[in-house]
Amino acid sequence: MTLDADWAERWIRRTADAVVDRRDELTELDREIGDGDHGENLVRGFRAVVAKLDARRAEAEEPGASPRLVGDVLKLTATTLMSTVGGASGPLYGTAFLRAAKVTGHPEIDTRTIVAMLESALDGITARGKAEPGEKTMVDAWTPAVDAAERAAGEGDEADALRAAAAAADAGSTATIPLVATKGRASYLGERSAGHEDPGARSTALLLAAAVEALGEENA
Amino acid sequence: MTLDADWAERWIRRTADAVVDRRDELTELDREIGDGDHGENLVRGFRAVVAKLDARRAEAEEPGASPRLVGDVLKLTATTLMSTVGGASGPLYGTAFLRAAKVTGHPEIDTRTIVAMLESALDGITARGKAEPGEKTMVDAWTPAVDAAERAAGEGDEADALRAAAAAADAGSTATIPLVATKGRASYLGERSAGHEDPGARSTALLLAAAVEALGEENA
Amino acid sequence: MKKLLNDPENAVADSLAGFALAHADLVQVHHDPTYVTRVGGATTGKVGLVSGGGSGHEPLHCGFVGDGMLDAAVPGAVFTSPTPDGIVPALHAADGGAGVLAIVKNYTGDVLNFDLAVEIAEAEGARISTVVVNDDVAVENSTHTAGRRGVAGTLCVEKIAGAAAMQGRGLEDVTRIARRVVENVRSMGVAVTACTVPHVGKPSFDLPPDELEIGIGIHGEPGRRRVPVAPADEVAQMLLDPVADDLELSRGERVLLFVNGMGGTPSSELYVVYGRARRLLEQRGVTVARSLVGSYVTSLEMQGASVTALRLDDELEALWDAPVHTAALRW
Amino acid sequence: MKKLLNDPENAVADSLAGFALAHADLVQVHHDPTYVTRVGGATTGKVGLVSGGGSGHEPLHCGFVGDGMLDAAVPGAVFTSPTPDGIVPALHAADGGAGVLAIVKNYTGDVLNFDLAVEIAEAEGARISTVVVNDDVAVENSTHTAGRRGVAGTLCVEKIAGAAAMQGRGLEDVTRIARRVVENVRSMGVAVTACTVPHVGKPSFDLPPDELEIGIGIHGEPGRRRVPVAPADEVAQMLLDPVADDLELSRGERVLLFVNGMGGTPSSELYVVYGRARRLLEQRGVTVARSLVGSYVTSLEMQGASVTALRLDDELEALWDAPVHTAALRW
Ligand SMILES: Nc1ncnc2c1ncn2[C@@H]1O[C@H](COP(=O)(O)OP(=O)(O)O)[C@@H](O)[C@H]1O
Ligand SMILES: Nc1ncnc2c1ncn2[C@@H]1O[C@H](COP(=O)(O)OP(=O)(O)O)[C@@H](O)[C@H]1O
Ligand SMILES: [Mg+2]
Ligand SMILES: [Mg+2]
Ligand SMILES: [Mg+2]
Ligand SMILES: [Mg+2]
Repeated sequence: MTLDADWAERWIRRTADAVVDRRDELTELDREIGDGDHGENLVRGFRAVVAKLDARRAEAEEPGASPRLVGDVLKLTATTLMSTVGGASGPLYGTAFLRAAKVTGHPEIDTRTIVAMLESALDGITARGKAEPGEKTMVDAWTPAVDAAERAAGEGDEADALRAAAAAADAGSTATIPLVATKGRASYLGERSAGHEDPGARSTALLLAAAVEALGEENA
Repeated sequence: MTLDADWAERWIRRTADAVVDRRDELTELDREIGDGDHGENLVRGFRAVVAKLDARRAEAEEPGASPRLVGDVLKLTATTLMSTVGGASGPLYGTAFLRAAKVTGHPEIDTRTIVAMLESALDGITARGKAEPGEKTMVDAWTPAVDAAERAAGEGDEADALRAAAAAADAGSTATIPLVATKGRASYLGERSAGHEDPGARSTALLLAAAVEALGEENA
Repeated sequence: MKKLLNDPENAVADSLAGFALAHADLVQVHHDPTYVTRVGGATTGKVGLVSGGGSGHEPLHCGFVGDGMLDAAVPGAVFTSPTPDGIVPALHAADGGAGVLAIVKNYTGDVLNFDLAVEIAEAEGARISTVVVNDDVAVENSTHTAGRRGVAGTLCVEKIAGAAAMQGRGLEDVTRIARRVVENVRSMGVAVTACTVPHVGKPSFDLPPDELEIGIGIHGEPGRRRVPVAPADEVAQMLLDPVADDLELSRGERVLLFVNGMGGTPSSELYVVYGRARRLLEQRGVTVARSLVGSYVTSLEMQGASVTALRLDDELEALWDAPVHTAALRW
Repeated sequence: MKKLLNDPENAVADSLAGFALAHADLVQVHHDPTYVTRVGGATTGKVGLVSGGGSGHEPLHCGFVGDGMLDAAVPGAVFTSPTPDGIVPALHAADGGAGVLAIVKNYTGDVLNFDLAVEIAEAEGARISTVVVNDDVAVENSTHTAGRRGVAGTLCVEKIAGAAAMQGRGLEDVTRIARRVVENVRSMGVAVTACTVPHVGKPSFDLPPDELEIGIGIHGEPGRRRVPVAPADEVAQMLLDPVADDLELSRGERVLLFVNGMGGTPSSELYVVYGRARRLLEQRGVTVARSLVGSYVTSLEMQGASVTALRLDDELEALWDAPVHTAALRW
């Protein structure tokens, strides 16, 4: 198995499918402690990314197209999310993918790079959003994901790292339920934010699960 | 029995009680084919009349007060209704009482005067409102009331005339139910106004019933 | 019933008290009887303008008292026409010696109470002419009705007649212009939800969640027909077509297009209706030369809108453009 | 959900299309990406003012584009902050060579998207300063929250900074004045009913018929606590007291009192709240020197209101009084 631009593209397309499938769930989570647009925001954003990927694929089939890099796919995703998602999650996911793109500018990437990619994504999110773990944000899914990927990379390959990250993000998202939010819109609710899962943490879990699913396919 | 200023005052006070008691019914009738304020309008108006009658009674107990006339009571009622009821019914009832006052400027009034009083009231209403019988307005209660009073006066006394008028107004009001309104707010509903009793016709029936009840008492 | 009110019986008085404080530079509120006058009173030599009617249509009429519009307004109880005891002093207060124009919406109650008041004020020496506004095409103007109602078009009459009076024109001329506005303005409204009169406490009519009421007035009264919920473009057409047809607007003419909110509709929705109504007029070859979009002639918190068109000519257009400075309309 | 809209997905675009037609003398609406500019573009030598945020708060911000207020506004999807691709061209369009002030409401989404956009526009050569408005005292400004939200006080910042820019003041000075408004303005809101985001189709929160939600924001988000339905005088006090306390208003000071409707509340109710809030200020010995009552910073069709107080001094008062000519605010 190689983690190449095709994988990256499958990852993004699967994420788009996932947010469409789970739009209502994300919206409902955000309705409970935010403003109910998270599902809508991500659907709008990832649909736009898919449209761009389609367009780029059409071009790439022309003779003489330059070889495609994981970083190219992630950079396209980043800029498209930034300009179409809006809300808090747009700049956060946008910055995450932008930073991730910077460390994945190769045709194929290894286990070490995958871990660096996840670390960079998290760094981008915290650089922009200034949230720390425990504030009931997507950081609470990304942080355990990065930790788990680092640990798994010591003993396994890229796939193991991604699988560990996805599982940890899922658990991390669930673990936001009892937290009281101190960042983002949910913080306005104070204690009333406890008892609800953070929508951005849940969408992070979907995103990383899609990265794993994308491993299993050879063509999108 | 004499129809004097005390009777007139009892009549008006009983009308006030009646519109308070039946406020919700009048309001509901008006809600169905008008704007739902007829009960409120009349309660506001007749309460104001009663307050003025109370004030005048206090004055009248002073020595040297001039003898009270039926017409005085009706004129006070007229001007007070005009300045407090509002809506269509205010000027209509106001004008009715003003015209009625003009023909009742005596301490005691006879059968002939009672009939003239009712005729004048109806004339006032039609002069102002330009409605004809059958247009689903208070005219449809007043017109049969005047006719019945005229007939009864041929064979009986004031009390007979009033009783006949009240009974005819009640029947006339009920008979507005199938009519399609062509005057007042209800006319905006067109055919949809059929099947509902006209609120002003009903309040006319209450008013004339109160005139009859007032016969039975010696003191208010 | 949930409203930001104290005792529902005092809703009008409480609201006027706040209105008086907020706009002390423009208006003075008189109590017992209730009427509102321009600060400074009548302008000597200027025709005075007075309007009035039931409350619940704010900012109509009190919000239009000021320079270039009304000199006095008489608010009645909610949806109930005011009584002559308030109208008479308002007519006198507006009288600067050049006569007074009374602008009355065509409802039996308003017409009768103003008639009475005018009779009294004239007996007391005032010179008054009356214009009855009847722009609502939802009601047929026939012997089968009390005639078309006065709705949002009233704003146009008050604004344009007010500007004519400011120019120093005489009572006959101001009256003529007001009549010309009445002849050339038509409206039609839709309710999305009903409204609740404070002292009644329940909605004026019952409107199922999947229906709209077409042809409503501004007194929480039901309209002429119900239609299934439809896109704004279709609703705008149900309102604009009868207006344009009744006015017999023809290619090359120009209009003021006024989309009015009923009180509870956000302006974002009014602009959707406006956009469609305008395109429909343009399809008829009619130019929209002036526009007004906002909640000016309302029915408490009712959600809904009305579409008003006023046929313009140079005179009416210039009078519409003339400066106005009131609590609710200013340019 | 009953609204005067077409496809809910196109609610913002449809509304802007109507807005552009109705106010073609004042604004120009750009599409893909969406932003609104003053007709005629940037004024050479004048500091440009840009604001923006989610739609659904109309007339904020697009209704405030014009002379004496904003040079450009960027509307996002309903209740969703706009994206940098719209903000960047708006920043450039407002740039008359004297720099641009970005006025941002304190929501994570708005702040992050404006941050990104400012980074990009600066990299492209623009000189930009940013002021973040955070007037909502319902949210504690502590490490336990994302900080106080920006609500109705935003209008005050846009109006006053806009007037300062019109006077030809430099970017530093305009920014300083905007900051001074932010430091001296506080707001608090109440919801009587919730609102429904068009593409969501159901109310943003569930509010029982006998309860009010105190401390709501303007995004259909629930507030901090629920109270039983209470008379307007009590509600006004629940809003005014925290505002006045937080501002530490003291005897002899003077304020602008701004009672804002949330979109579905009739102005008659707003005046009731205004009257009470004003009396409460006067009881504190505070003078209400300026007033504004109306629905300017809304949450779609939500019924409710907010109370805003701005501490005034001669400079701010004069800037507030300076002429303004926009679709929604004009004097
Ligand atoms: N400062 C922050 N740092 C990290 N994540 C944040 C921050 N603020 C908000 N978020 C995330 O953004 C999510 C909400 O995104 P979204 O609903 O799209 O935007 P908005 O809150 O502007 O409506 C939250 O659930 C949370 O995970
Ligand atoms: N032109 C008219 N002539 C006679 N009665 C009328 C006329 N118009 C209305 N009415 C009466 O007035 C009644 C309504 O009174 P009310 O509800 O108090 O006033 P409004 O219609 O102004 O709300 C109607 O039921 C009808 O009987
Ligand atoms: Mg959200
Ligand atoms: Mg009535
Ligand atoms: Mg009435
Ligand atoms: Mg949002």
